[in-house]
Amino acid sequence: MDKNLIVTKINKAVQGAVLEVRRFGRSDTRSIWVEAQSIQKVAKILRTDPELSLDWLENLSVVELSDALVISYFLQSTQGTQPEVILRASVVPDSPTSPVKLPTIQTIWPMGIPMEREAREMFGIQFETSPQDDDADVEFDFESSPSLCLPSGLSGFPLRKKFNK
Amino acid sequence: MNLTQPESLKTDLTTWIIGPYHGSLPAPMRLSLSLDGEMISDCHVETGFLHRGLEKSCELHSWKAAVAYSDHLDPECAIFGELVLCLAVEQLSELEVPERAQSIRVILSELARISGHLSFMVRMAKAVGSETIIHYLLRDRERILDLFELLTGARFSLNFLRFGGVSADVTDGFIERVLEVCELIRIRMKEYNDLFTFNFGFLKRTAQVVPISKRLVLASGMTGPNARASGIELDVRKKFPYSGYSKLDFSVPVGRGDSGILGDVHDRFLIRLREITESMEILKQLLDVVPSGEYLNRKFKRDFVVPAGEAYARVESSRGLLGCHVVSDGGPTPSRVQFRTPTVANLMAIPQVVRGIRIEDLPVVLASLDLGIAEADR
Amino acid sequence: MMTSENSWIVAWSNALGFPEGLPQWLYAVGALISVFVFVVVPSGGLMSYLERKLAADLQARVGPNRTGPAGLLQPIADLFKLLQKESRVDWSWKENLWLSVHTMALYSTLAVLPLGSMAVLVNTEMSVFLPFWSALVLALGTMLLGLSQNSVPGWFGGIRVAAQTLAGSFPALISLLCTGVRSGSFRWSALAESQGFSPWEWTVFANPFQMVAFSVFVMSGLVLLAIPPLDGGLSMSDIHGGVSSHLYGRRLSLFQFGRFYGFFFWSVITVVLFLGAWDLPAQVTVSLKAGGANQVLALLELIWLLLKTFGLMLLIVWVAKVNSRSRVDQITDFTWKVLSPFSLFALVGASLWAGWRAI
Amino acid sequence: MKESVFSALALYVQSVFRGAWSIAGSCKTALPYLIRWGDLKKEVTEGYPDPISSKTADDLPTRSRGLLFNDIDRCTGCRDCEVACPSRCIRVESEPGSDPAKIWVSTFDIDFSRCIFCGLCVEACHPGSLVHTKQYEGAAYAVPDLVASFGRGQITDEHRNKWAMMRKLGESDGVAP
Repeated sequence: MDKNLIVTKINKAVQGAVLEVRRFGRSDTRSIWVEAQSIQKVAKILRTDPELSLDWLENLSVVELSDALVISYFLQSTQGTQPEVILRASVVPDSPTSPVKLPTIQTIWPMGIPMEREAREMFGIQFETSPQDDDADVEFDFESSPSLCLPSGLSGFPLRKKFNK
Repeated sequence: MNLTQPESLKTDLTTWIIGPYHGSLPAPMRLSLSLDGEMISDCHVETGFLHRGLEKSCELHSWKAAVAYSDHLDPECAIFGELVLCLAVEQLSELEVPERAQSIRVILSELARISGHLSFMVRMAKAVGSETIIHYLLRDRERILDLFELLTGARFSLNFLRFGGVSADVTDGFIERVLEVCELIRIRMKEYNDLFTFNFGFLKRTAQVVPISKRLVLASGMTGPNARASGIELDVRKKFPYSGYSKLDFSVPVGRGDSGILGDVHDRFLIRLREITESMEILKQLLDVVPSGEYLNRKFKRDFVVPAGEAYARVESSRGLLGCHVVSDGGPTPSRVQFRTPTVANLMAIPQVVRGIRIEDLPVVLASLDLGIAEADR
Repeated sequence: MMTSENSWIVAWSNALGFPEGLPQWLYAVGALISVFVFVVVPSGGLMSYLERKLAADLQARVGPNRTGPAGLLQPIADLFKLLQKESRVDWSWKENLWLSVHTMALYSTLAVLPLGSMAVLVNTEMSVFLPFWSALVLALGTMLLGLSQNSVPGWFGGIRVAAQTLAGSFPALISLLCTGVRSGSFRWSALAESQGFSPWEWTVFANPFQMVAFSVFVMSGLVLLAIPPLDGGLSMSDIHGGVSSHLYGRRLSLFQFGRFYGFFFWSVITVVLFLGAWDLPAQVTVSLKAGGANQVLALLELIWLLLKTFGLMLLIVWVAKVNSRSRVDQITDFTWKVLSPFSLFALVGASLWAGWRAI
Repeated sequence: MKESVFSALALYVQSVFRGAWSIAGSCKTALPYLIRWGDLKKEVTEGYPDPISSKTADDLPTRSRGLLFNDIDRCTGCRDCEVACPSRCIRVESEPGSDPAKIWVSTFDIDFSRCIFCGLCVEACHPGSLVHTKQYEGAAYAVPDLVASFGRGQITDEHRNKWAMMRKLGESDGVAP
């Protein structure tokens, strides 16, 4: 029953957002491929919907596969209503070393802030906050951009394949 | 103009930047505190001093070198980095780990957990200022490091696991020595209790100091003993059992707030003390009957190639949930190795936790969060 | 102030061939220097060695064993190591000024140090309160030394030491009075005579209130002078030793020796007040005095006094090494809410006991 | 009901004495160490480099990974170790020696300032010439001294013509060099 519960819920809210649902690697957790620019809307549904309530972002990992950047959000629900789900999106940068834009999920899952900062430094993914973000009931004012990890003078994004100092 | 009263008492906030290397910091990071007298009103955490480009170097070297690199993720208990990488690769290449290797891995991770918690207690003792217990703790941790050297040849960065098992079998005297060390630590626990938990001075410095609420733990993504001290039942060994943990019966200690407030420094300390006893229980159960058989899956030969695909594995390290996302394109080198480390969440929560406490409590709070900066900066 | 016929300094200066009848102040200066050089400095070296060995024994390790047999020359090695460190270029005169004020205040108590029945320089009714005054000026010197370093650790260290001293002074004074209640006067000699050689005659075990007064006096002394178990003001973990964080080389050794001297003279006073000062068994003093061997008597009394002082100091060091430090606000709370009431209780009890005993 | 004064007083006095008792308790636990009572309480520091130090090189466990040693005669210059090393601290240069079948390993440097003692090179070494010794005293005064070289040295011209002359000799009387 819950196999397509998530998909129907997302499609009802954001038309055509879900591209496909596939097994993640060889494990039995499901990964939902979503259209890159609608990540924030989908995330809001996954978080706020009482049946889903996937409110715990375990990990945000970015992988560069043959010129496309795949960002995957490993989600769990603390209430245990849903098994683990992985929300994935892929973005193609126009050149192997140029930055990429993605909507941020800071207000939805605050624990994603340092992971987003890591992705921005290492992969050059600019997470920009959309205007209607400020009304979110953020309980803790976590610093939106804690300090960088890399020396200031370094240009380019180290974890890209084509990165050469 | 009244001579005795100054015109205007200048009482704005003073800023004090505690540099990367300072007595009160357990690890190299920079805190710029704005102080209102003795109270800290705001804190900005700056890290990145231990960034070594671990994940990039994993991509540049072979799969076996990636295991050697994952040792240096958390130098104190290196086995967890290796274990999470090996579990991910085994899930990716569907390599079945023999029974004996699984129990050797669990023995090593429980020993690493005890040694991790002992060094946590050393940092707590240093922050609180009681010198004698530091030497007792380090002497007992030395026994465990001797065990690591006996089995794997190295004390900290073991490089002992391989995809599909462990790289060498258990030497003859190892099992007895581990039981001996467990017995020794059980005797020493009485000393730790006398000098720590029942000591009024230690209680005064840690009881009801800086409680972390359950909501902050959930919001910042804290895991491991810090989260369990605030009452959140999350232990990867129970929720997502791996490498034979489902067969072991052990209980996960959760904070009971027995010093007044739930989730304060004393709770975070007691949790680790109880986890040491739990780990010893696990070790005893495992050491009674170490399953015989292969210690390494024979498929892992010299020219083992990791098939294309990706996998995610998670492990309960001594600091929290340690995850590893491995992507391979079938080539000789990994295409991406990404670690989800527990200290990142602790670092993010520091400004919330530290707001409004005295600077004398700062070392105690930072030590109680058990920050492993090496795994946060990678 | 100093009766010349039985004072030891006159005897010594005559023995050393100085002309007779020198002016009084010259004898006083001679006494001060000789006490400092022959008593305080060697006991400082010995105490620092004993403390390090005791800490090593407590902590299952070996302790200094490289310098001399069993590391006995370690204090000298430390002194030379610190002395040969070149001082900072941009020393500020303010810092030097307050360091000298701090040292002068401290060593002014040398005049009052009770080291034996004949070795007491100032033996007036007020002699017990004089070291008390210098402890307050010492705190002023330390605070201004910290403030003059215009560094955050120095600033906080200075303020904390001042707060701590203010808190520690009240119970120390009150428990000081309890001894006077028992021995009838505040002269060192009277205090010594009122106690005997065997522990039952010491003021500590005279009655339970004196025992409370003793423990309050010791603890408030530790608070007053910021000595290890209660040194919140100079805590190493968060402000790097507070005032001493920006001192090194000669200044650090001067500061540390000042710290030790404070600890030393407070323990000497505690021993004289509570633990049966330099009282040897009665027949020994009588026979020696009769035989005219004043020097031997003075020496024996001094050794017995120093033995008890080192015992007390090692006890305090033992507690300091094993237990954890507490914050400054906890120390001041402890002083106001526990030490002060207990000292008042001890004073009332002791005076009632003395009054009931008198009728 | 306001808590009566006496119970508050009793609580206060009781907490003071409990505190004192716990401090004394902690001091009591450290006492046996002072008098070295029983072998659990002996000091554990081992003298170093005193001759009586207990941990000399040979009583380390058999598998302990100390400084590396390469037996150059058995080394075939196959450079497997150089490939396997994660921190790229092994440098091998080899060329055919006097007997073309046997390789002359001219330089074999291990840079111990970068080596992480992971043991992958020893595993990758087929002939087993590269082994971990039990030596752990690898300190040096300058970083370049940290490079341990086991090579046989560059082949010089007089080596070459000596071998060529020997080879000619060998063919003339049918005896292999």
